[in-house]
Amino acid sequence: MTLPLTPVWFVALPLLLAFASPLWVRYRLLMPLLVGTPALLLLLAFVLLPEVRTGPLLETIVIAPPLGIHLQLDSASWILVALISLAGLLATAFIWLSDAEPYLRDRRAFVFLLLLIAGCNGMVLTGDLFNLYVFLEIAGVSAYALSALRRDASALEAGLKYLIIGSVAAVFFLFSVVLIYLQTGQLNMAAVAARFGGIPAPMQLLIGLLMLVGLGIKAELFPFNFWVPDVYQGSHPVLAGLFSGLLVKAFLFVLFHLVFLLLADPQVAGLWLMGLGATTMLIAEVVALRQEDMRRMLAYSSLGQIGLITLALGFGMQATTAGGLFHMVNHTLVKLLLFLTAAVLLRSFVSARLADLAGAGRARPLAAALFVLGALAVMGLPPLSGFASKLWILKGFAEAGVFWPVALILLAALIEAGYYFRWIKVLYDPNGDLKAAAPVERMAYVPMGVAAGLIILLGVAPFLVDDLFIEGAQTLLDRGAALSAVLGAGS
Amino acid sequence: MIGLLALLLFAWMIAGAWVAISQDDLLQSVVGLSLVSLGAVGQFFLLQAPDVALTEAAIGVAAGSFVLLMGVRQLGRHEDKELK
Amino acid sequence: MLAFLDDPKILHGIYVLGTLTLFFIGLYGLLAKRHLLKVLISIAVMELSVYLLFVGLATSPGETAPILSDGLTEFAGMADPVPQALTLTAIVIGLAVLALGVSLAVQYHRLTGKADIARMTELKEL
Amino acid sequence: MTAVPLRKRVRVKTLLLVLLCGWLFAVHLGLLLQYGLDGQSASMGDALLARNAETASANAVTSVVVSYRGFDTLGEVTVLFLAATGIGLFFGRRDRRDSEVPETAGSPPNEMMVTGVRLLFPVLILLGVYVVVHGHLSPGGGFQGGVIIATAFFLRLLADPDFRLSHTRVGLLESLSGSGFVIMGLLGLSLAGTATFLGNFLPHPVADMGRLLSAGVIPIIYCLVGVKVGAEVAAIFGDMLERGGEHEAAQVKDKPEAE
Repeated sequence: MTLPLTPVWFVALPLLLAFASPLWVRYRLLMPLLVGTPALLLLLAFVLLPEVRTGPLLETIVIAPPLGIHLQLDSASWILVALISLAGLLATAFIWLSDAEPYLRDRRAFVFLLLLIAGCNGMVLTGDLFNLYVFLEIAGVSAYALSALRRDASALEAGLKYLIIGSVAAVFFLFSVVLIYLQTGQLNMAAVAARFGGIPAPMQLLIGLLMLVGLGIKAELFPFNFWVPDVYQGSHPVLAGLFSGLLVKAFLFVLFHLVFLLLADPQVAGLWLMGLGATTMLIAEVVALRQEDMRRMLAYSSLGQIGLITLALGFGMQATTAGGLFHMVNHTLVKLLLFLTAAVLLRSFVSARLADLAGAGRARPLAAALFVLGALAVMGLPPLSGFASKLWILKGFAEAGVFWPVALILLAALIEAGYYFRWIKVLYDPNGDLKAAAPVERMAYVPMGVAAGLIILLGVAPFLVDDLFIEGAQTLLDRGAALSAVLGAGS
Repeated sequence: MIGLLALLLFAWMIAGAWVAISQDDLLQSVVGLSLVSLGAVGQFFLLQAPDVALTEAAIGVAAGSFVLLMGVRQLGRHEDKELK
Repeated sequence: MLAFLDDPKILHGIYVLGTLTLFFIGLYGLLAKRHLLKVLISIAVMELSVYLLFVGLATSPGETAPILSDGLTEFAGMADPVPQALTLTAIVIGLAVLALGVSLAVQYHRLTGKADIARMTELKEL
Repeated sequence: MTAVPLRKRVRVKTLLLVLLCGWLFAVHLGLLLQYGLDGQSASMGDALLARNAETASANAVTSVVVSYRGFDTLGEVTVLFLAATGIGLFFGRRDRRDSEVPETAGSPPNEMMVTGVRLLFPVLILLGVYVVVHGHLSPGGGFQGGVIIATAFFLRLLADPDFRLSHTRVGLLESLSGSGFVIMGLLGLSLAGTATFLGNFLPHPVADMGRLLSAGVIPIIYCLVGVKVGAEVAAIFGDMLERGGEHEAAQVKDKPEAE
């Protein structure tokens, strides 16, 4: 009897610990386990890394792939799994160390947070369409419950809006899965991909559109993202950081994974997605200019970055895809850092409005400094990580001879600089004299410091990780290899 | 025979769905939804899916209606009153 | 009586027509109605129609239920079990989300006295 | 909605929505009628059906739900667990003492009903257990049986003033059965014979097909699912009912953070 280390642990461990949560309450293990689980998963990811780099790790569940469900840990999904575990670790560590609000530290929050991580891991790993739907609902339901966790009117409103829009998205996604099964008789993604070309073209278009509506709502792309700022503003900033840093990244990855896998020629779909990404980016950045609430401003900025990632991934060349994946990681770290700063400021000064934060930089110098660092990283100034990944994306576009995205990305960065400097100016306003209303635990700065350290490290030495991202991009784009890995060489 | 029954059940379900959507009295619209679910139970039996039919009967009709009735009890029966 | 309706193509046509009608009644309700419970009910109708479309189109007339019972000895000529299993899963998930939605709506109504999504304006552009 | 301009605006909006939905309906209908009517020739479902005898479960849907796609079922149970946890939070009283009298209707239920429900209770429980245990032989299984059991408890709760539902115990059952499901899966992963998550590691000879004790772990897992679904649905019903009768919107407003 052995317990092999396989990808299924990324889902099974959080599930087991969440189900057994009454036990942890009794033995006072809730907080250590909340932080320990993502830490363990991160460790597991690094243990599996050497194996993953030699070839994709396929795990069969009950019956071999074309018939059953399988989990697939390859270089691309490894990046996402490690990122999800890391983001989960930082956020939960902040909840523990900062002595956060009681509603974030009880059994319910423990269950929701762990299952959010489990759901995101499952979505990224699974190789089966209906299984994807199930994990999408797990991640979704935990997110709805999390955003309403505070139980006051604004949190409940955020939760309700999220729930309604999320269930609509799930219905559309389920509809597309149903149509795929009726047309191909398969649910395994690789098996579907092998037959997808045989579906009549108008039907392909219908399936694609339904899937785009479903996943586009979840991944916060342009026409479907009107609800995002409300949810981010109504939730606790740490949770907003998790949504922006982990949930959306998982959905974006799933969307592009499906596009690259199902479509033999993703050119047209890619062009559409690039258009959506560019629109998302520009509109969000412009709207972010006039936001007066820090959480709302960060939400729009997050949408802008998501648009940028979509733009880069949609192009479908190796360089931009690798850059997009790299930017996903950077953006998660940066947004987590910024939202954690917002949590500290909100706690200290009760409000997160621009007008109420004048001079906050002197009352909370460390938090303000970290905010500045994060803001500079979002704008993409050297030597921070945002610079490295944006440069990578821009170089990718330039080498391919396509210049309109380059211009748009630079324009967006300019607008970003505009609104972030507005906030920085207010934070260091010499006329403001703010007194902190509540103390902040020193230890709360540890996870923020770790995120800041990683941002600087990745900015100074991107060569440490660039192999990983290039391999990830290759795996994501190489449809033939993905198909033959699952279905065998014959197909 | 199956075709005819399916058609009749669909007529029943569409009528139920219309009641569920258009009635101002929320109690009646919950009843409408349970009519739709009941119709679906019949459809699933026709379609040789007894497992699904049982599930839909237990979960869709019984549990679903109960959950919504509890909602109606708290939110009040009349849709218009809330929307003023 | 009316035997032509049992032809596989026509039967499937009936299912397509019926379920799509239900789906778009649900979609209309979702877009047109503003009461929270009405919205949740509309989503439930849409979900139900998708399940019915799935099972309806995956089953051909003449197949038997995928269960070995008296008289049957092997798994042949039976309806496809996968759509049924998936529908079962999806129904339970649908109930879970519906119940969570109703409880959120009730709590929201208790705190604010509102039940209209068009008037949910605690969070807005400042 | 008596003012004329408002009514007119509503009309136009409705008309536009109807047109939009009708157009989408026509598009979908056309596409599906043109391409969607023939069932696919060879689906994974047929392949699974052909291999179904391996699981020694007489009900092919059960073997798909519990074994072949058991991972989906685990996820589904998780969603229900999440919803039950969330409802416990938003109706907010599962952490208080167990011995509280459930607040139901104002007048006490009459004697006939109490007796009737007391008689009905064991019958319903028995029916639920039967449906759960025979999940691999006949239609039904963990979900359906679990809901029947939950309904039995719920009726008792509604009608019988002496009846209590211990939330701690329900919570314990919930977490025990949930962990049990995952542990069964991990056992399947760790034993050499199956070596896959949720693998059927108990002997399941095909000759036993149709007997109550057959199909290896399938009935065990379905029983765990039954207990879990029963506990969760009972918890949802209980939570929704207990504060249902009180009109205390004002009271809640006064204490925003109850924790």
